[in-house]
Amino acid sequence: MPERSESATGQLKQIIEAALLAAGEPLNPAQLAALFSDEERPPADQISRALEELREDCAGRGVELQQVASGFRYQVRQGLQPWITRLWEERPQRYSRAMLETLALIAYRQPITRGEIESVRGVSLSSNIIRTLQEREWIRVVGHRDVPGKPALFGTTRTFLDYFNLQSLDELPTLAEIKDMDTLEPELDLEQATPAFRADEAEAAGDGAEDPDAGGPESAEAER
Amino acid sequence: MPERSESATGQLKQIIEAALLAAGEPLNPAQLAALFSDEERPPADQISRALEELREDCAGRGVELQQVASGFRYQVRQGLQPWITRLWEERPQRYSRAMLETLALIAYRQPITRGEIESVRGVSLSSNIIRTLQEREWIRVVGHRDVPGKPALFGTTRTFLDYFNLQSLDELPTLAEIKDMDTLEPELDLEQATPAFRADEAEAAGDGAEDPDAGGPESAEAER
Amino acid sequence: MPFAIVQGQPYTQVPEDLYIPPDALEVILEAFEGPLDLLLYLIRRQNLDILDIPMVEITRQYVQYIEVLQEFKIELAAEYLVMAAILAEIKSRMLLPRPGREDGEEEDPRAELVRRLQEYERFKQAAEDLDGLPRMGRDLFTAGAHVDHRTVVRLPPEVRLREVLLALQDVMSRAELFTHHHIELEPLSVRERMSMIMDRLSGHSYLEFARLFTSGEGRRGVVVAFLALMELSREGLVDVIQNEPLGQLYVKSPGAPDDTARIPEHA
Repeated sequence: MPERSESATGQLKQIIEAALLAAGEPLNPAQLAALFSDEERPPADQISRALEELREDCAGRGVELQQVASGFRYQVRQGLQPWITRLWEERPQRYSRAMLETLALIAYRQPITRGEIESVRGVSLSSNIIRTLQEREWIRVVGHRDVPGKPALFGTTRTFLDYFNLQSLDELPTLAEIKDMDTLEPELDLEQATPAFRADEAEAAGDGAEDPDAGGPESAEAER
Repeated sequence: MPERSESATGQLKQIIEAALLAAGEPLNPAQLAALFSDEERPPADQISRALEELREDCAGRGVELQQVASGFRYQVRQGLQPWITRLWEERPQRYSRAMLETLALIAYRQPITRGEIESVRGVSLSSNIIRTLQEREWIRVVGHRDVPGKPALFGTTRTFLDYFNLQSLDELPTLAEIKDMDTLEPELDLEQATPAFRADEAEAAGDGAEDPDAGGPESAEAER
Repeated sequence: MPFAIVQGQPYTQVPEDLYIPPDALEVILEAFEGPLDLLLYLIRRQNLDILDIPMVEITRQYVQYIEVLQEFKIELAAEYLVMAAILAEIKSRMLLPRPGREDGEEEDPRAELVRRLQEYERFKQAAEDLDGLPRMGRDLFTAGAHVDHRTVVRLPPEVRLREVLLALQDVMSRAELFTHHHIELEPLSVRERMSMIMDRLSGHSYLEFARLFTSGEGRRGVVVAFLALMELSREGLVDVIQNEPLGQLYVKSPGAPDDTARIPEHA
């Protein structure tokens, strides 16, 4: 590669790295391109390449370049949480099961009304939960169902995906399958019936094991 | 240096780098030491050495490790300011009616004096408007009328044509066409009133909350 | 001393199969996200198959649980009582001989309940999976760097041509300028050229008439330039001067000193 082009790429990388660290929120390639004046704006593939190189440059460092729904961001390398959480006195927030189940229903079943959430969960839904989720900008009203009362239909936001480190809803854990009563072998054991499901859980639990605050569900299970 | 000590330093550097980038404020060596439990806490000179190495690692990168009064912080490299400040560019809502009318009169009636603009509009013209249009390089003084006071004559510029994507003023509609333009207006209103359009817009607005570039033209539209 | 009387039976201890410490009843109730959750718990705890629920046993346990809670005057959501009724109904249908359908298929009375339980269970699992995902503030921390002299750059607003034209339409109709026919007839390029000529003239006291025309522009350009000069002259913005018959024509600003007479020959 000729010297000059390399140094141009070098500056491009510097600008992108600085912008991502200065912005305080994920930036997408279009936002990165907008940092340059019309004359000096690099083509999209150069920006992608710079991002890829920056990602590789993070090897062995304390941060990593992560792509989430609304763009790219630098974040602390996973695994360093035990030290980094000591920066703050506050313990990370835990979410109630009601909130998580509601969020899960909205994420997997969107667009969905409050009534539909209640019917799956079998209990009425407190307005607090919907309000809290809206205030966090994790969910939003995406329309109204055309039935009497015109109930609001909820969907998740990009902020929700960003918060959970996801690029798209496709990356959510797979929803367990519904088994048909008729097709079930009578002797089929419960644990065998849901092997994929169990494996997922084991993985999730593995991540959580390092974190004293993770594993809400497990400990809740133990309490009972 | 023995292998183990090197990798220990590697992790120490990772933790310190992550902490400095996550903290959002400068951290001093004592605060960095407090990230470690008593058993694993590195001696002060190891922390200093890690900081020094991290400072050197910044060569050629978009950020630098800087020592300030209250500790160490990563900051955006000075020379990158021109690009980084574009992250916080703001667009004010829109120009006033007076501004647009003045611009239109200068475009269609150039060369024209301020007095002539005032006499057509029936109100006096603030100097601000002329200055803003001049600063934007859309209008310029092309001469002076030979009457007492020698008032400046204004005309439009090439920048004006470029901004509106015009080769020449001839591409602007004639006054007769403009007179008939109100027949186009209902269409415009119709478009805004269409529910489907609204829903899309609402979605866009939802996304737009995260995107500083979105919503500029739409909000201008909505004000009308 | 019994702590509860259920169906006339004194209870000195909580039924063993519930595993509930007596002082924690209310807390435990809160641990359940509703009757489906409680049912799932009863089924799972006994390692029963969700697809083949022993209705008699499950209904007995569920009702027992509800009764204990009620004996303690613990406020129960109506959903719990509705579920008890549903269970009782399914149980009775299971006990009765089912009328065979024409195709020989029999709908299991438990089918709907099983479907609801499974549906709830998958989202209960999804909620746990969601909770297990790395998330901001717990597992993830964004990295940020300090920016010196962080300033907000104010950009001029975007303007669309349509806005300008609508503004013109407004001001024109206010001024009733549409009634002036000469405005409509005047091509805009003439106004544009008028500005250009004025601009060229500024800084000069005069220009040769011919130099304001560029042959490269073609016939149309010449016409535009000529019309622009005529309009400028009519509006008194320029003077067109000829020092001698058939001599050179000059264009000058009206205010400029009339020094054309001194240098026409070698211009």
